[in-house]
Amino acid sequence: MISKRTRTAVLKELHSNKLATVGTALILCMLFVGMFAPVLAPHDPTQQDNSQTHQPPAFMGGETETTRLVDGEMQTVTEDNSGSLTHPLGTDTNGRDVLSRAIYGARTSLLVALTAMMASLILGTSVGMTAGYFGGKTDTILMRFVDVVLAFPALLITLAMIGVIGPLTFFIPDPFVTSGLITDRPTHMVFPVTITAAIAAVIWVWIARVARSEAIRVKNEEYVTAARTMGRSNFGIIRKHVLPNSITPILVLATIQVASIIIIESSLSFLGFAGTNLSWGYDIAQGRDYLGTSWWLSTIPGLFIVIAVVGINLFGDLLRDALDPGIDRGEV
Amino acid sequence: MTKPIIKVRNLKTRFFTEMGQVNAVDGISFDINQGEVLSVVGESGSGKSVTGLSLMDLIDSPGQITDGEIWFHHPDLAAERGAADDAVDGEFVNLRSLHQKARRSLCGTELGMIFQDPGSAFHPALTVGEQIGEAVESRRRIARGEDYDVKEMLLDLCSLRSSFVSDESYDEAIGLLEQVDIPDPIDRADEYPHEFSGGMLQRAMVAQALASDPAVLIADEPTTGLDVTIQAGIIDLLRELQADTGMSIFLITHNIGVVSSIADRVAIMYGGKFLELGPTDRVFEKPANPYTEGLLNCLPDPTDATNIIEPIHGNVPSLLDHEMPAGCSYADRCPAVTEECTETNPSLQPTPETANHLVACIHAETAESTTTFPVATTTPSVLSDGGASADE
Amino acid sequence: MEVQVLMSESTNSSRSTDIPSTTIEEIDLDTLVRVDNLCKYYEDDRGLIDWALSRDPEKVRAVDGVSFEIKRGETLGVVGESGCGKSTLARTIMGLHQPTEGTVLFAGKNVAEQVKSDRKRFARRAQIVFQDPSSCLDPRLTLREIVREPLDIHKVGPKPHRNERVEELIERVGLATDQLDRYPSELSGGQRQRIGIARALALDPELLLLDEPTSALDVSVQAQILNLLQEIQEEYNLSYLFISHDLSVIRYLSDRVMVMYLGKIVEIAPSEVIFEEPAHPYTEILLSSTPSKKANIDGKQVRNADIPSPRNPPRGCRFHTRCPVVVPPDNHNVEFEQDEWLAVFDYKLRLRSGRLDTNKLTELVELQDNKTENQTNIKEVVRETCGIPQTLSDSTAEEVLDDSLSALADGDTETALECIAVDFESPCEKQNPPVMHISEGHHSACLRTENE
Amino acid sequence: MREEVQFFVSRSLQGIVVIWGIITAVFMFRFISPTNPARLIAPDDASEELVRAIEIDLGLNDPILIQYVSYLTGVVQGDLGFSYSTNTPVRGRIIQVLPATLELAFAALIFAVIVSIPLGIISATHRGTKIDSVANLTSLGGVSTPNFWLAIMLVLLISVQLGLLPTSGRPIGLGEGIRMLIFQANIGGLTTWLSHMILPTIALGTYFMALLFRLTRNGVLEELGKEYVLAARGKGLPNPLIMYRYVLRNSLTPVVTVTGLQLGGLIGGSVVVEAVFAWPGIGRLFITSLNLSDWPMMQGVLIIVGVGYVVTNIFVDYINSSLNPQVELA
Repeated sequence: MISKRTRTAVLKELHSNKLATVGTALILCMLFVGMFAPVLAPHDPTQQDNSQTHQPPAFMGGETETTRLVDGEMQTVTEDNSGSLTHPLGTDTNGRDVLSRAIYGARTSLLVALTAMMASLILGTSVGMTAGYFGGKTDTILMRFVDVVLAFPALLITLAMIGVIGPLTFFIPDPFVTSGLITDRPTHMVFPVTITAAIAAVIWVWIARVARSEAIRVKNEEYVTAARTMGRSNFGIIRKHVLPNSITPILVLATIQVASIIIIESSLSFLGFAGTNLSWGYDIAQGRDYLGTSWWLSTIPGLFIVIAVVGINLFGDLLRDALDPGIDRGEV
Repeated sequence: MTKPIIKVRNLKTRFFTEMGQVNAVDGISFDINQGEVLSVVGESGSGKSVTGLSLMDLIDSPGQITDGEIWFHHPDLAAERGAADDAVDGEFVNLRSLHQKARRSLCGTELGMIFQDPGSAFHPALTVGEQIGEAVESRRRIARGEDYDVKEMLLDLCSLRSSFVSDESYDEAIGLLEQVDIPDPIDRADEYPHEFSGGMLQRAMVAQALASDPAVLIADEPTTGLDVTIQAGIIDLLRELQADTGMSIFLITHNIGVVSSIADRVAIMYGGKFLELGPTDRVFEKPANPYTEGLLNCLPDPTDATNIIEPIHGNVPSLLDHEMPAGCSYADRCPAVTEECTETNPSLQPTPETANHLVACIHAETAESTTTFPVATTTPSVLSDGGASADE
Repeated sequence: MEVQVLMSESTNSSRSTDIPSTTIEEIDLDTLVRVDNLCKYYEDDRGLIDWALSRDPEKVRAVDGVSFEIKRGETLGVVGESGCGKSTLARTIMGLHQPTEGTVLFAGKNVAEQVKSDRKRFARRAQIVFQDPSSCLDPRLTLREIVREPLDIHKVGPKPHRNERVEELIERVGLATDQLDRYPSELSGGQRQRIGIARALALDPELLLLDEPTSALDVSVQAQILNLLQEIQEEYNLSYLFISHDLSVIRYLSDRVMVMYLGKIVEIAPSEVIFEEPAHPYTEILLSSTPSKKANIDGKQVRNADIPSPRNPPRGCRFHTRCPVVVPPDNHNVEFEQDEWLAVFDYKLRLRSGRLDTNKLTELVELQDNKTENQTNIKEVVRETCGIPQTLSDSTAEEVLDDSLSALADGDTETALECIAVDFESPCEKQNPPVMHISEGHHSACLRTENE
Repeated sequence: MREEVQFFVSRSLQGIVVIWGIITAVFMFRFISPTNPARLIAPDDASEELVRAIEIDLGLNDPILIQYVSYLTGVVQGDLGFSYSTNTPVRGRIIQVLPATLELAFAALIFAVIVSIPLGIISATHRGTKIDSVANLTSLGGVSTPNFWLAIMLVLLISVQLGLLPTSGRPIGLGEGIRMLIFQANIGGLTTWLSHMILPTIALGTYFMALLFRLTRNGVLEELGKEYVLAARGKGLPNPLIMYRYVLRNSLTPVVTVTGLQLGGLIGGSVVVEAVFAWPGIGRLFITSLNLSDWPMMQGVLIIVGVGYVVTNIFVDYINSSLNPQVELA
């Protein structure tokens, strides 16, 4: 599917555009972090340690004075409040390592985003192609359905679907732990099925819309007519001509939608519908109550989200610029 | 006696694209005389449209006019600036050394342009009458010396009803539509471009160009894409208008038939250069450049059943700087090519028989001449400047 | 209705002409394609509101009752302006559209049925070359894949054989085989058109439909393609249906020429005849409007620069709204000089299309600085806009016209139209001109032809 | 005029089809959800018989078609049913909380439009300059920041650290604020309202602003390359006029479209933002109902939002077609 030309175009764009390089690097980083989370995380993200609560990040230093109950009476105590390298990004209320949790959060986000994306890509492309290529009544019916889904804000409809399905999760054994390479890490990855399904149920519609308009554009090209005069079947035409010529904008959109999925996923877990507590949104929600004292609890997972989404958006821009259909059709 | 209205000397327009530098116009020199139709013929990618846009100063980034002079006959402006000014030469003003604002104001008043595709040269969301009215209005405002700046624009923005176009200008626009033979101009003025047929829209385009009451009308492929019966109408219209107003027409086209119906003189353009320039009949009857000859031989003739066409082999050359040959740009397709052709770049020289028939080919017989384009001026400094650069 | 008229006319005249009738037995072996009373109407989709108001969708009569045939090995040129239905005709012959009415017989068999039952087999007999070289090749495929596509679809021989055949074809159309792995975007327009031709030739068809194959090309390249087409026609014994709007190109390639206007054939004749002795005024105008390096455009021109829409074509002869020689009324009440008649006829057409009514007239009067908008003034303005002289040479006609103008000035457009409905009616308006036989293989559909 | 009537009639017909689809979908949600509303309504220690009785009372044992028809007729008559948790009419509750969300959404919309469009134009006309790159980077950040996190960060910086604005809540509505101003000449109501509005507006509007900025910039850039802009320069029109009459008009088409489409997104986004700022709007109502499995309430919210979306879109199409006469009405 990826031709030599596409590859050279992407490489060329990568070469000439610094931001695109940053985006690609960020995406690769995120994939790497997500994949090797158990190896990279310094601690077990679920391990609680009550002696190590609210540790600040390593770059914080100094002492603070707090008033607390000591031996039954209120006293002002000077505490050492400098961060340590054991917990580079500090610890939360339960003494869990923030960095490890952020790394595992990346894993959850990726898992949800990629699965939901694949599902909506397949569904959206097939529906869109069918509607666009055949037109007529098929088109009208399918597109009215799409209109109905579009009429709801994505977040509301995913929430409603969570209400319908209930929180389903699926446990996947972690290959690093099962193989015995790593110990002291959670043995299973939690895959939030409901969230993924609900998100896919919304996102595919956008894909379908683009796929449809692309199919309509391509089917009016003369090479499609030519293929028909040669006796190619409709299915053959879609497979050989329509799909390859409309896949670029679909892929670009899909890339950018991965960013929206990550945001939706984190919003859902922020609201408490995550299905797993190893998620950025969940951590942000947990840290909210300690904004005055431990600001890093909400800030750090959020930064992770922003960095990931910036990376994906930059990568999407790169794809769009490199695979611009205008260049593709031989226009200078 | 014919007097020039525009004298172009060694004009070079370049585009700086990702693929490299494109020499769209590569050092051309010519005069447009008062009241004549000068036509530039060339195949696609020969740089003829860019020539027109360069005259109008409508070259946008990544393009740029890099060299050359465009002398425009404008006694008033010349007098205003005084003879000492570098940009003034007798009654001529060098458009390239004018300030941008002064340059722009000439576009609405002295120079008019017809674009190739009227469908995309009209704004789809404004009525045709309004758009022509705008041209009329802006000419009037320039004549009155009025300025339209951001303040006026903000006032316009705030009151949706106020309009740039005054009623008189709008009425004049209707009159212009009538002048170009659009039936029911009152109704049509109120319609949007997409409600017009191609031919009608091209007429409206002509009306819009006439709104500035131009001394020179630059027509970029005015009949391309039109049906023949409609094309004939447009050519007739241009002929009539030219006879009525005495304006000069700079006609850019690829259609040799159109040229022979309307043009007084013709320039053959190829690879960003003029290969031949002369009276239309003369050039078509006795072409001096092999390219002109080849081009004429490519044309099937509807009036002759026995004619045989002889194609020119190969393709139109690229205008990319690094792909352009050192010598004649036609050398690789030319049947009469010699080694010398690939080395020397020919310049336009008069043919022995007719002085105003010029050809750029080292094999063509040419009369001895040092400066092909003498700039008839009083200031000798400009003469040497303009004359020398034309020969480069 | 109109269709039936034409059908009966064509069968009536079939004794004297060789316009084909609908019987299949008559087909001789020389005839490759036979088109009988072909009609193709497009319908706009009916929206919800149309459905709610049970409105009928508008029909576009792209091709309206066309009959002709193509002999083996000959080139039939089809010429006409935009909207005349020439591309629709080609696509209907190719079986890409179902005809609304009429049939296309390819070697005696109905194309619509052939395509339905076995598209592939028909594809081996007829192929098409398109106009737009930038859209006719799939930008994602290499040239090799493009030219091999028909061979792959039809599974012609084993793979290595197909590749050999591709190379053969590429060389035949004048390209080098080392270009085979390039993409269409890397080629010039002329080279792409050559690839289009190679692809069409791959299945060894008998008929090639050429839909404006050179109109997007430069003259020097156009000449190359025209010569290539001529060469391969001889070599492969092909029949061409060559569509173009350019008469000079048509003349260069065609044996016979068919001129179309708004979905109908106006004239069909051998090439020399069309160009030397055109019978139909439209053909004459086309010829005189085509500029060439030798002849200037001069002579006859259309009255009206707008081509009517095929959505709502004029009644009678479709060319009457633009024809410079519209037949004057034949009711003997009035007599006209041709110039006057055309002006009056224009007035009538304008009146009918609703482009003259009191509001507009008042504006018109104002625009001409005649502040007093009385009746005479309005009348004068109308006369001036339509180019009618102050008095017509025929007094009866003048009376009728004056009545109509007075009614118009009073604001009664309907009466104004009624006044002139009968006396100023051209036969061209009411009568669909029959196809007339002029000489061997020369037919024209114009009332003037009949009169001569 | 006739065209306009035709346009609205035909679009309303289409809209009705979509709204019918929305109602059906919403009905299906409730129907397939596993929770039994009767158990929700009944006290925790209710007997099976009581639950049965409630089920019958609610019509839950009727055939699905009858339930569907009765729900549909109810909705058509403006009756959205009774809340399972409070047993009060859904419609009243929604009307009660709707202004809070609408105020927030419109404030965010206005904020986004006012900032993004001028910025987009400036950025496009100064392409490649510092202003352009800064604006571009900011918009990249804007589209990449989840609004709930932005909300928390705003609270952290402005409310907690600087103590400038209140952290949460909506003590007073706009209507009441105005009433106080008019009848009691007390501007305090409005300032309180404003101080509580600022942070949620920024949090909700930023993403949208960044999106509109990108659209405006791209649109203007695209228009600047059109031949009619060249032609306008060729006929000597002054630059500001070209910008305003030629460039801006068409480049606003996608902006208007997306504004319409994203109104739904704003309502969706308000779900989270309302959660952060304890804003008593539709979003909070929805979450509360979701936690309680209060389906009639959720259905009501979904229908209101869906209908709002459909109606907005009809108007967006109308605005677009009047901006651009090529897009024919009907």
